[in-house]
Amino acid sequence: MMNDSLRAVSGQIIAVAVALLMGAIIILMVGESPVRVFMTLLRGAFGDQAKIAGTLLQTTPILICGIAACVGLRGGMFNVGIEGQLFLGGFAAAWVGFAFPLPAGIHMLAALALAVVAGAAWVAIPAYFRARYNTNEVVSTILSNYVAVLLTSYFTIFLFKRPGGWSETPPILPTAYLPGIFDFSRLNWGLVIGLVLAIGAALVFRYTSWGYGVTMVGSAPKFAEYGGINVKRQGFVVLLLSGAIGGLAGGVETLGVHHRFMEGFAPGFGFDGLIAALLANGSPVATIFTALFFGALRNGSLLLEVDTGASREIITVIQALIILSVSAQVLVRRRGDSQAGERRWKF
Amino acid sequence: MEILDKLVNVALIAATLRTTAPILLVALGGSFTTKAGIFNIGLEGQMLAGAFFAVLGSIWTGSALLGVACGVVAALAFALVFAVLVVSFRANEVVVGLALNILAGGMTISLMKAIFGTRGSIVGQGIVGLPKIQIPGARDLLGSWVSLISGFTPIVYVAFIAVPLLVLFYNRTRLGLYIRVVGEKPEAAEALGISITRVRYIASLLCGLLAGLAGAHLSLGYITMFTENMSSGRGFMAVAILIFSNGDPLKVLAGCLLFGFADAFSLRLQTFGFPSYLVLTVPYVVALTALFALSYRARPRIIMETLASMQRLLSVDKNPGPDGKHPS
Amino acid sequence: QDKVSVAAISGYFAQGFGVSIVNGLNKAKTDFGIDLKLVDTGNRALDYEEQFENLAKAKQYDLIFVMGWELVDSLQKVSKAYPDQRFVFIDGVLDDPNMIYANFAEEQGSFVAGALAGMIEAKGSEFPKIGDGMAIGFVGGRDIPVIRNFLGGYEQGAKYAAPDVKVNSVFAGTFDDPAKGSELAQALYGQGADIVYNVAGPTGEGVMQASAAVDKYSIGVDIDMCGTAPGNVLASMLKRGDIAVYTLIKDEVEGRKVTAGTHTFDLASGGVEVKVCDDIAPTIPADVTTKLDEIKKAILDGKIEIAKAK
Amino acid sequence: MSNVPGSPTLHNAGNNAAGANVAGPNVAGMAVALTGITKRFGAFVANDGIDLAVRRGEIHAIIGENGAGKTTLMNILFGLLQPDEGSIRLNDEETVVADPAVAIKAGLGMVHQHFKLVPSLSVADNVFLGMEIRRHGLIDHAAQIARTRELSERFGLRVDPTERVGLLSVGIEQRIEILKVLVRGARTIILDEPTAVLTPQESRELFQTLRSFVADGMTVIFISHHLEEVMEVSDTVTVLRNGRRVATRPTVELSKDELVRMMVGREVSFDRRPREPQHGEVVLEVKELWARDDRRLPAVRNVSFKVRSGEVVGIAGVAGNGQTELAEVLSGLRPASHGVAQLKGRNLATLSPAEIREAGLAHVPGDRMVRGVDRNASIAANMLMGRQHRAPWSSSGLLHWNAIGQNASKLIRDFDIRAQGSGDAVKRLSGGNIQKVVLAREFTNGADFLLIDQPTRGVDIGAQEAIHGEIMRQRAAGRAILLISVQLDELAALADRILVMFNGRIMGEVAGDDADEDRIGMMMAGVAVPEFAAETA
Ligand SMILES: Nc1ncnc2c1ncn2[C@@H]1O[C@H](COP(=O)(O)OP(=O)(O)OP(=O)(O)O)[C@@H](O)[C@H]1O
Ligand SMILES: Nc1ncnc2c1ncn2[C@@H]1O[C@H](COP(=O)(O)OP(=O)(O)OP(=O)(O)O)[C@@H](O)[C@H]1O
Ligand SMILES: [Mg+2]
Ligand SMILES: [Mg+2]
Repeated sequence: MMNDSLRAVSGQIIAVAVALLMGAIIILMVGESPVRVFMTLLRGAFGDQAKIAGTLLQTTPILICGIAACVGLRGGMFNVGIEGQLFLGGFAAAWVGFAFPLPAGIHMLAALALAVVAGAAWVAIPAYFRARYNTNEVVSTILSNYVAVLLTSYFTIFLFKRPGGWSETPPILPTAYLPGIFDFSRLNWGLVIGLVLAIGAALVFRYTSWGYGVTMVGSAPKFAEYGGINVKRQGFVVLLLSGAIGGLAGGVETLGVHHRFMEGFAPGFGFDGLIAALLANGSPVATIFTALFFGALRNGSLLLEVDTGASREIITVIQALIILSVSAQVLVRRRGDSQAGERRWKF
Repeated sequence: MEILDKLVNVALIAATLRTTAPILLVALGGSFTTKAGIFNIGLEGQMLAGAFFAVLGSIWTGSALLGVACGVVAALAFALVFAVLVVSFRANEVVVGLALNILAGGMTISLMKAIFGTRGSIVGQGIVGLPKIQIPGARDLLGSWVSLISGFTPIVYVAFIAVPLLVLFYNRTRLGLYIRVVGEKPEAAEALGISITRVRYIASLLCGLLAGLAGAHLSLGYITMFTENMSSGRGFMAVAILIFSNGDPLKVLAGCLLFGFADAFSLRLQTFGFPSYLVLTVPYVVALTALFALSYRARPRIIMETLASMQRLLSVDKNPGPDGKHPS
Repeated sequence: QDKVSVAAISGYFAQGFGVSIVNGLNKAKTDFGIDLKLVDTGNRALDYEEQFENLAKAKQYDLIFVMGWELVDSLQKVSKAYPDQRFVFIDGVLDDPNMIYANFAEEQGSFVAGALAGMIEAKGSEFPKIGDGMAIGFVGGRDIPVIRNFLGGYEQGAKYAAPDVKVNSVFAGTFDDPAKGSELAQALYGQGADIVYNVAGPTGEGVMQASAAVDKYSIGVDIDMCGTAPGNVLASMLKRGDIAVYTLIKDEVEGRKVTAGTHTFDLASGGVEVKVCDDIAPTIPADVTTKLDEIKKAILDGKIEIAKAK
Repeated sequence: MSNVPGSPTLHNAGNNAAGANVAGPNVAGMAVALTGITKRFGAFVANDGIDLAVRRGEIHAIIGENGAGKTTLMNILFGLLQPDEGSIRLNDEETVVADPAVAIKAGLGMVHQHFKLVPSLSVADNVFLGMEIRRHGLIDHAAQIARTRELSERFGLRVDPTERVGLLSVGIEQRIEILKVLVRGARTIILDEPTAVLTPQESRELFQTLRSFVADGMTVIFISHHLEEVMEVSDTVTVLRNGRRVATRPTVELSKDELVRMMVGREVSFDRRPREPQHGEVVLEVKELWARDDRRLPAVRNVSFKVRSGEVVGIAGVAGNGQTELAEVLSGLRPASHGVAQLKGRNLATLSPAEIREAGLAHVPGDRMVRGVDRNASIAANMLMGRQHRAPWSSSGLLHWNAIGQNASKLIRDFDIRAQGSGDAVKRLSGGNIQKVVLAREFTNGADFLLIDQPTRGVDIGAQEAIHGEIMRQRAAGRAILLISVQLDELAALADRILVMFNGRIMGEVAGDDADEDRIGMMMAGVAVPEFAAETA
């Protein structure tokens, strides 16, 4: 056991190293010094207190979206619609935040609650059709992303636009703010929410009867059905939960960082989260680390553009290379294995 | 009535054909991987790479055709990486596909910056676009309907001609048959000495070929320029169509036409004052509705099943049971 | 004074107006040998503040040009935290008194463009390639206030100069999809519009190419687009970001420190202008030219009030 | 280990431990000769230096317990696996069987334990898959259909070449598999447990076919757990145990008992069990039950019967005649379209699968790999299924993994499951041991009604004995048992009464004591046998 996981971890590390090496070659090719680029990245990600907080700030939405993805994956559901749920959750939280004055604390909780509800509601139709008619949820959630983004744009610009200025809603009331953790950073309790969710999810999956059922539904649905688990309902619930967490991610961003909803404010977090979860092989705890890794890369890249001549897209390229080489798992997989074997996720 | 005339006319159909072509091409590409049992969510990236390198090639060689070739080669390179990782290393195809999409986005921008010194778009700069094909005599034959068959860039024709060719390919050629078998029942292929690896590589590369063509069409045919992320979700749309068509060329065509029509139609709706953001959701909502409706329809239907069971009862034994009367 | 150092930050350097700003910055760099840093914000709101801080903390930039309304919030926060850092906000005026504003009157230019298009459309078949649709078109990128401002000016101009001509407007919902721009423009042309004005970045390129494909007219925006479809581009509404940044940097280099306040770039200062394409100009009827000059003058004199979109 | 001098050919190959000890008068050479084949999966040695020689023109049976390494050895021979050590000679030629293509070229054909047909293709397309007939570069479907028809007539393997395989029964699928092998010009045919899914009649037909093959000079290697079959049809038997070859002998020299002893290393009795008639109260009552299959066609038709406590009711029938659907209805996985099934007086139609389990059902599913286990989960997690809400395994929604693990370890001991521990993934176990995991879970959850579907399919004889013993113990403990099996000997050995199903109907009932294979076989084939049919009417 120990040996296996050790091999897996060292496999990951070597894979990352291989990707960084390839990245270095590319950096050389665009005429920059890899050493300088990587040092700047490190400095940008962990250089000082503020930078570390910035990295954690970047990590937060990726982590929460990652947990949303994990929950779905555990129950055999591929929620590619986290992006859309995040947008709707973000908008819903903002709406409660600016339109309904409530006492402090309660206001924030109400806003988060509506974000959760919005996320869950947005995935409800795909989830229903998946559970009832086995409609592929990958497609329906991908497509509903586009609708969600356009819809929130519509709400923002046509219904709730803040007078003057950019396409955004009016600012939310301070009573709905998610409190910050440090005064030198926008880092807020969203990170804690993310960590609690991750550990909570891991515990629930491992130590509760319900979690056992969900895991079985995900890995062997016919067996679960045979064992008396209501597979359809469980699938529906899992997608709904995943969507709810996706919505929460949006709520956290709105209440913790932006304090208003901006049209198109966070493209790609849903996908980042999904990839973080997939690289972590669906494990919520491992997702903490993959999300942190992505967060650090992103935050580091912000300094990169200022301090070196390299463009941030280089980091996108390196990030993609890392994902590719980790996914290849060059070391831990045996090559001669039959191709006929089952795959973990099949469509 | 006048509104309807303004909405539904030959121009709309021509527009539908134009909007359909790129999605159709990339979806037909994806048909190879879908049939071979690979879920290829990386179509978007292959298409984008194809579009970018087609423009590069066109600038460098001064020839639209060589440009297209460059685009195809680039998409093939992406497809090859995809195949190596997914087929040989058995990496998760969703992770690899998404990562290749990210890579294509980052790489085209980085290269654009490195080569042209700017981000954003490449316009002019000596890009040679594909010519429009005017079919001789078509106007005399068809009158105002001529715009339905004449005046498109060559790759549009390629896209539509590819549909029957693919039908033939899957039904009558060996490779097509193997691709289907490998996707449907890999154990069967393996047991017969059909190399799953090889077939999946070939399917991935064929997919790259068409995705590259689709990309090249976007940047040299549909319009003549490259811009960041110009594939604009068409690859994802193709993936959606692939899932509900299961990669069957005719169903792919139907799905793409539906989508292209919704797109073209909704663009026209805007001129009647509907808010753009809502109108723009139309194609996606149409696709979603189709998806849900199709799966709803696939649900067991009482009439069909009763008919079938009665038929079987009649053919198997003489005394029909209560089935006809008690459909569950 | 030692070398002037300038940074510019935006998510739109890739698109029309951004391109013209980059052109101005580069020209300043060649002419004055300044230090220049371009930072692309990308499109994630979460990143902006960090990027501003990274620039401000470097403490090396005399001026930081900022373009894009979505950056306003972060900009205001950071400028409060770094009061010594001078920021130039391009394309708008905020309520922060410590900031430098470079404001453009795109509605004025669009008004003129609308008037031109309207009058030519009203000519009907007297003018080559014009049909009897009595309509002109507009393709916007996303439906956001800045773009609405263009549309507003365009509509008012058309109404002013040619009351019978209808304006059909559509939005692509994205700045990155030229294919969609092309389809939108073709839809407009199909519905009788003969001249389409685009304010849609790369999406708008598709509009220009569509005008060539169906042999109608288009009007470019931000930069001179007459070359993209010769013979089919009527004019370009230039929004001279290049002039704005160049002038400000020039002042700075020549020792006139740019101070807080609003610098307006409008018809009067040449910050916006409508340039009729050279190949078209000779064919424009004299009455149109005359009327156009009158309109420009009326705007300059303040006789024409152009309502701004909110 | 039998130490018999090797055949001359093998001797020449430098190996004198090989076991071809049958010196027939016309030995022209060996169709197949494996030498020192070793295959390891991780630390586990599935094949340990196996030598095997198969004479041309013989039927060579390979027997052995579950997990003895039979399938592995055949997969190596056919190029589906690569041996870690050892060499292969095909038709007296040293061959590296790098992949099945090499094997096929050398005249080998394999009919796999699990059929490898493509459901969406026609019979003809399946037969010619991999060697399509083409004209002008395109597949010539008409020619393929004609050729398939011709072949099927020549070898007496009746099939309709134009049908889609997905719609056909298992017996026909097997014919197609054999046709596939023949059309490739195979001279040596390997069959892995060919009769596991066939009726006695179908099996007999198969054996006739195999006989005609060897009469044609072809060679047959087949794996089976049915010793009667082996005795009846084979010329030579090779016995594997724990990955090693124990013996290779001419069948005529062997008795069934000897075979069993060699296989398991001890005696096994397979006789009818002594039993007292029981007359407990009715636990399960099924009245005029109808149900549909996945294609929504009636699969269970007007079925009525009762099962009392302390009674084993057997259901005989060829696979695919409604038994699976019946079992699914009884376990709540499939709705009945008409009629009622009552478990201890409660109508099953009103209960969810979980509630039916609560009400007292234990279910050993026929499709154990899909329904019975999660292959990737541990043994402990598999044994938890169905009781994850019950003490002592959980309380107030929380699982107690300690208790779960201890229970699993105990069951592993009690049921003699060959595994390293309760944390082992089920997929590492052999087929028979996986079945024991299922049985252990289901037999120990205290249910009054046991629904047992194919308990020993593909299970070796030693394990069969253990499983049969366990079923009889459950009977003695007063459980009501519905035993569905395609193996008549099993039903005869265990059941008090046997119901025969055909095409969804119960064709008749026989008392277990006077089960007559031929009669039951006829009913299984749909021939009404008046005197029996009368009983249920
Ligand atoms: N065993 C195999 N495994 C995988 N792919 C195969 C196998 N045999 C053939 N193919 C593929 O099927 C296609 C046809 O192969 P074949 O070797 O029959 O070529 P061919 O006879 O030249 O065919 P054609 O007549 O179409 O040119 C090729 O693309 C080949 O890669
Ligand atoms: N791919 C594999 N990885 C690990 N272990 C394996 C693999 N394939 C087979 N084994 C193990 O090798 C042993 C032999 O398996 P094999 O399938 O050859 O047995 P068998 O004799 O055919 O048994 P049965 O009668 O149950 O089919 C078993 O213990 C099995 O668990
Ligand atoms: Mg076996
Ligand atoms: Mg077996």
